[in-house]
Amino acid sequence: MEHLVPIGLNHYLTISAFLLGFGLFAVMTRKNAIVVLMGVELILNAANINFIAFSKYNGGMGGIMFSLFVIVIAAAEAAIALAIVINIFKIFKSVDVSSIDSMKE
Amino acid sequence: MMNSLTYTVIFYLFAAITVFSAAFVVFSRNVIYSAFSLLFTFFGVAALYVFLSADFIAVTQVVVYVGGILVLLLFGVMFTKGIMDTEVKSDVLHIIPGTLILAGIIGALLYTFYTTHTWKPSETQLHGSLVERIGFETVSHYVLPFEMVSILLLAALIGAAFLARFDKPDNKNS
Amino acid sequence: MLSLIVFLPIIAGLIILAVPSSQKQIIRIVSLLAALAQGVLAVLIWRAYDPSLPGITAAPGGSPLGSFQFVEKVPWIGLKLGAMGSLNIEYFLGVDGISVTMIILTALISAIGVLSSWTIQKQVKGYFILYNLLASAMMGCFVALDFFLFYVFWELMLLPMYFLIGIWGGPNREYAAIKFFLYTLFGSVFMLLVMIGLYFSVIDPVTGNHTFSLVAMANQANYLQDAILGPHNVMWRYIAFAVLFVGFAIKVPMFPFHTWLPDAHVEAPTPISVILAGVLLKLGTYGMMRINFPLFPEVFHASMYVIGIFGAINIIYGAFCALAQQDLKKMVAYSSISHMGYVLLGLAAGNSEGMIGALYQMFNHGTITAMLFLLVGVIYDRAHTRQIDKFGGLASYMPVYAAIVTVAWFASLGLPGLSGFISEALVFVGAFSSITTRYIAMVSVLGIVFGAAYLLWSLQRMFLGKRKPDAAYDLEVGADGHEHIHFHDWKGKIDLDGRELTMLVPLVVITIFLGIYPMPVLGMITSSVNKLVEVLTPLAIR
Amino acid sequence: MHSLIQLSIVVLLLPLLSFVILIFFNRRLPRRGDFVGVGILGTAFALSAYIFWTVIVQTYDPAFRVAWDFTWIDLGQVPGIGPLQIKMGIVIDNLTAIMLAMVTLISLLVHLYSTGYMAGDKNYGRYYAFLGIFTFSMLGIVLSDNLFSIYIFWELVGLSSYLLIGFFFEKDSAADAQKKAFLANRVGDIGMWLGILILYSQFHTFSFTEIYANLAAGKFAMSNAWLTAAGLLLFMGCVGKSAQFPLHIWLPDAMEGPTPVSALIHAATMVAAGVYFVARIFVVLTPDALHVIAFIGAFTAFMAATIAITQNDIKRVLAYSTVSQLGYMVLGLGVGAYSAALFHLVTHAFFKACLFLGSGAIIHAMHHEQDMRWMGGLRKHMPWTFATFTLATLALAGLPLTSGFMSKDAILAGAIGFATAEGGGVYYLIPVLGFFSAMLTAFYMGRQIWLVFFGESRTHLKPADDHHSAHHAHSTHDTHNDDHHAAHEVHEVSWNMRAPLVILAALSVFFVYSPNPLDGAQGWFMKMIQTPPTVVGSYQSAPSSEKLAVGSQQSATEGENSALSTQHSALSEQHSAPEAEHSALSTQHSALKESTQHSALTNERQAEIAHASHAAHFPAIYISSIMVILGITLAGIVYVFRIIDPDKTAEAIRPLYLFSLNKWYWDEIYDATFIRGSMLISKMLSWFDTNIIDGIVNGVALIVKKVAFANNSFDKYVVDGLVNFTAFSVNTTGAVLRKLQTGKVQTYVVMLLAVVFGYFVFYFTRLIY
Repeated sequence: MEHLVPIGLNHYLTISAFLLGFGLFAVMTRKNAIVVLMGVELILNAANINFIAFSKYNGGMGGIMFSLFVIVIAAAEAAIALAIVINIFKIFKSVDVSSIDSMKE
Repeated sequence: MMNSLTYTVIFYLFAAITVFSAAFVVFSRNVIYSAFSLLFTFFGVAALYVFLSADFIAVTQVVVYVGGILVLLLFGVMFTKGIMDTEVKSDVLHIIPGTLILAGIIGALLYTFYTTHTWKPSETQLHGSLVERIGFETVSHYVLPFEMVSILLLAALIGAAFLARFDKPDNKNS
Repeated sequence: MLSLIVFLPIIAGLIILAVPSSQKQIIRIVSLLAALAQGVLAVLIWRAYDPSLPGITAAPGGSPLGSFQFVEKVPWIGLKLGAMGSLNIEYFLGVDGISVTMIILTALISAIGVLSSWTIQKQVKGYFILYNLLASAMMGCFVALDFFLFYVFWELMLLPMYFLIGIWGGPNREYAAIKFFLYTLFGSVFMLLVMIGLYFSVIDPVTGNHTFSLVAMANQANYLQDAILGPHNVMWRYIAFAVLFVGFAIKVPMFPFHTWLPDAHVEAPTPISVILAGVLLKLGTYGMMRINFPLFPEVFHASMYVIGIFGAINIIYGAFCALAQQDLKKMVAYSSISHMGYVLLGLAAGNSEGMIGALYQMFNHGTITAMLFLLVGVIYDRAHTRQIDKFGGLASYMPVYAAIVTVAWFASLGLPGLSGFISEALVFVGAFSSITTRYIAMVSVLGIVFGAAYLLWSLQRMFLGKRKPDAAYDLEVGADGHEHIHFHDWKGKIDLDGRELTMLVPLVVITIFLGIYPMPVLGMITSSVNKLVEVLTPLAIR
Repeated sequence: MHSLIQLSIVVLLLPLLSFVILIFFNRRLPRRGDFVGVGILGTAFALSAYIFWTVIVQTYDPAFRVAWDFTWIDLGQVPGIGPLQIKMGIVIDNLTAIMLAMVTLISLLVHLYSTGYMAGDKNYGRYYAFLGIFTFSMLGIVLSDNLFSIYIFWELVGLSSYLLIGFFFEKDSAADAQKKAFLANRVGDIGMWLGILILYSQFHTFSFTEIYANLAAGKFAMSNAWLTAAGLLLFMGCVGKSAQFPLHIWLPDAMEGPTPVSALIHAATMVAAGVYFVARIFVVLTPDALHVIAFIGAFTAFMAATIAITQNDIKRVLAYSTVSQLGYMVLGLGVGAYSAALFHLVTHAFFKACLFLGSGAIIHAMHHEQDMRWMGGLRKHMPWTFATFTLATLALAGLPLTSGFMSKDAILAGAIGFATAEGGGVYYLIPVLGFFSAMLTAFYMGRQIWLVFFGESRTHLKPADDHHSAHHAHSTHDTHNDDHHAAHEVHEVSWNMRAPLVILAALSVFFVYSPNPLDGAQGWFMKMIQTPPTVVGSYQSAPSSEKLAVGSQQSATEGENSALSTQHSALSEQHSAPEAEHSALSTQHSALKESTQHSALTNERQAEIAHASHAAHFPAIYISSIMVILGITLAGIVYVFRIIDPDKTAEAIRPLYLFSLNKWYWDEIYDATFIRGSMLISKMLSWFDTNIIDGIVNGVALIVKKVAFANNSFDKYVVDGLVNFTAFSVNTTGAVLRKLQTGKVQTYVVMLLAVVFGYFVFYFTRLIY
């Protein structure tokens, strides 16, 4: 197992890159608003991983604290976003994001 | 302290859980599956936090995400459609540009990370439990953001409750 | 006091704005009351005015305000312009002998104009609002002592005049109105440039800022040495004088710029003609006396000859053109040009007799020409034509009208005993006494003969002899066996009615009284004009 | 204020009062208010007579003079001059007193006469009003003490003349005549005005006294030519008003006015005002100016006389006779016979007024028939008129024992003396023309008397249509005319028309003026009115001391007596030694006389002329008597004895006859030159104004408009095209890009990320290369 690289910063960054990529993909491609929200959560988690990883290897508390706040805001965001999604559903009878295009032109 | 091999294996395990469950969240056509898959992702991430000495954050992650947000999302799914409704299966669009960008972004980021040789880990890395330090920081250095975030959260929750309210007789006529 | 007399008509205009347009009589009465109140104020000013104070103070060390009376001076617009300094505009009113004469004239003519407007039937409300605006602007021009304020009033005058001619005028009114408007605007644009140049050349001795105050500008000590219009910049001073002069000359109107006048008069309704000839033309020469000459005394002194020649051309050319006219109103319009030539000639003389004569001629021309236009309006109302050849023998049928016409015509041709004579005589006395304009005066005297010629000829053709075959009226034998005159669709009195007499008799009385005893007017203006002449005379000659 | 001044002010203002009352209230007064006019004039005459009595009879002093003035216009503290006032004032001297009495008397008589002549006219009241304002203005001229007020009243008499000539304004000929009169006078007036201006511009005063004092002191800064010009220009006023050549044309036409008006204005007073004015300014006239004046007078006298012999209208003959006699007066002034000229003025005023009023009586009696060819035989019907008319005719012709003889003779003597003193040659033309005119005068007056009063009535000879039309012309104002009894009911006029004739005729007899019927110089008139020494010519004066100049100026302005007067008289006697009598004449001790030595040469000239005139007195009497008798004889030969048939003679010298009958064609010449010329110029200038000046203005407007249109096209196709192109391209781009705006958030995210990815690519490409 000596050939294994010791777990370092790049591993965490790689994971976060994948999470970000998947999150973005979800936001871009999925029609269901709920799934889009899930993608957003993924992106936030990717960011959090980066914060904490850098904080760990840097030795400061900034990243930790920041991620804490990010989690709080993510909670708030989720609550608001869901409320909006429910409102959208009430108005358009659908949560299909692609069909909600009344701002076109 | 466990030995490095075990440590490494456990890390890869959790990393794989996180990445693959995230992939499943995205690629699954069924929203319910996605939601449950997301559960695994959150857990995986929480485990990674533990590896990063951020035990308090990991706990918070589990409590907030899994206990709060994910449940919220599931409620959202259920409020909008029936669980097993076929329409719940979400369609995709922009599949080709989405895939290209997915690959491109991930590739570009990884390329950047691995071609960057200037990561120099600090001599004083964080070790052990940070709960005490977080408490300290929260009420000293970060007291103002903390208070603001709590107010924000309160406001957001009230706002969300207001927005999501059913049956607004005042607005019906307008 | 001065603010009140200036803004009284505007207040009346605002009141009229609130009156429904169907209440024509109320609108007219409000206007008349405003005009009469203005007249009362003018008389009060005249009585309270101290004729011994000259007005302009040119001598260094004099009061920086000059000895103007009824002065009102408050800062009006003060703009900070960064590197350009600041823009200091004042609301600065005051009168001296020159303007107090014109105030009285303006108040008089405005009141008579309102009476004359009684017959206007078309859009009465709009008419009187514009009329009152015009009256305010004219009055403001005569009392403003800040160049910027003067300019504002000057331009303000243009707008109502344009509409009054363009809406209530004769068949070709749009053309005349546009011509009037463009011509005058052309002049005032240059005035604006000179005004700005002057602003940056003059320093208020009290505050040390640039100023628009005409009193400060009239004192050559207040000019910055190296400014654009400072004493060293001779060429620019000449150009500025010429440009300003043209601006005012258009209003006079002076010879090559006079063609708007006959058109405007022919098209304008009677009261507007009265205002135009009675007051507006005076603004040109008033501007010269108030602004053009005292601000550039040395240029004035160098160009007296040229001004005199233009004056002479105006006199003789106007008289000849009047001789050829078939339209009575056009003839009177050209006679105005001729008479304003006397004013120019008197100004060009540059001495006290000439300048006093010029100013007095301005006043007299105001009253006499107003009378002439009113009389033209009287016959036009009845016969609907002004062609001189369409009348004849009117003296037998309209004796009162004929009598007043005779007085007015003779006043216009300068008969002694009527006011026009004294001013013309003083102008000639001045012009002849000045070596510069002596020969010009000798030529201009011919204007007296030709003036008599066209006036007497028109008098003969219209009033003497018998009815012409193609006359604009019929004769019918009345119950008493005498012949009476009959105009086609005219229901009113054949001879002058009460309203027309009310307009005309005061003017006749003024004309005769001032012809016999001119001192009530001359007494007010002498000290101011003497001071002006002193300012205008270069030190070397003084 | 002297009591005479107060009286004269009252006299001056009374006629004005009459005017004001009558012009406003004539229709409300009984008899249209004619009694107001007559009564007021009567009062004025009584006061004038009192003044005359006081000045001429009681005082009997050639140097009598009282003056008074007041500030009329105060021009304040004029820069360069100091306080400047224009004053008005009154001066009373002998001349004024005589003129005052003469004007008010004739005016009164005319007022009285008009109650008969004008009775029944529809504008009867207005007529008296106009007479009032005329009398007022005329008195104003007489009383003025300065040039400015003379000019004012000068124009006012012009106005009243205008109003009265055109009294029957419904006739076109009257309307034409009044305009012509006013304009001709105006031409003269502008000359006069320029003359006044020349003097004013030097001294800044209008007062006679001050101007003369300044002139005498040599303060006239301009050249001598200007002074001559000033004199001639002032004389132009006289040319206009006194109908001298070349402005004489208006006077005959002025006979369109009512005949009493012709008597008052156009024979006796107003036209004489010109002569009076020249007499007032006599002292400023240079010898050159006087020569011109003399020649103009002589030529006018001759020309008018030649015209008068062929005229048929009774009033026109008298009008040309007036012009001729005025020519005599002007001639008299020109040759320096100052008092003779003024004497003639007064005598002429009376007998010519008598003649006009007489002709008025005839016209009235003949029911407005004015053509002498259709008169005749009136002697029997109108004895009073005949007697007075004949007496006045004799005075006009200048037969001995009449006033006209004395005055005309004095002028002619002066003319001979002048010619002698100037050294003969061309100057003899003046007395020759004078004498010839005297003969012509006798001839045409003889003709007139004969045609009107002798022989048989020729009314029936008149062509019917002519008769009718002439009659019709007057029907508008004559209410009691009647066609039927025009011929045979001619009778004497009533007393109110007869009395003036008698009074005036009485005043045409010699003893009123002089005890010696042959020599007017012995009469009171010539004693009271004496030639004032001229004040011009100081430029020629011998180098006299400054002190004298200053002293003379002071004394001149102060008044009569002067400490220097003895010295002066000594000096003056020195240079006018040859004839003591005439030196006394030329060095009168009025205010101006102190300056004699400054105008030494001119006064010497005056003295010389006076001396020569005195010597020529008896030759003049003989020659003129001979000429007059010749003229009367000729008239007798032609018209009484019919030895020469006038018609055949006229045929024989037809061009000359026509030349005279058509008044030397002056009207036609003026019409062709000045009037048509003016009209042509005015038409041209009017055309110029509408087409060139206004054309330029409109052209500029048109050019601006064209430019505007061109600019508009540019704007439309280029500038606006650019704008539109921009808009178009934006539109197109927008249409393309609009497709991108799907409204789908995810599409935007895709794009966003594509760009981010693009940036990555770009960044790394940069990094690699």
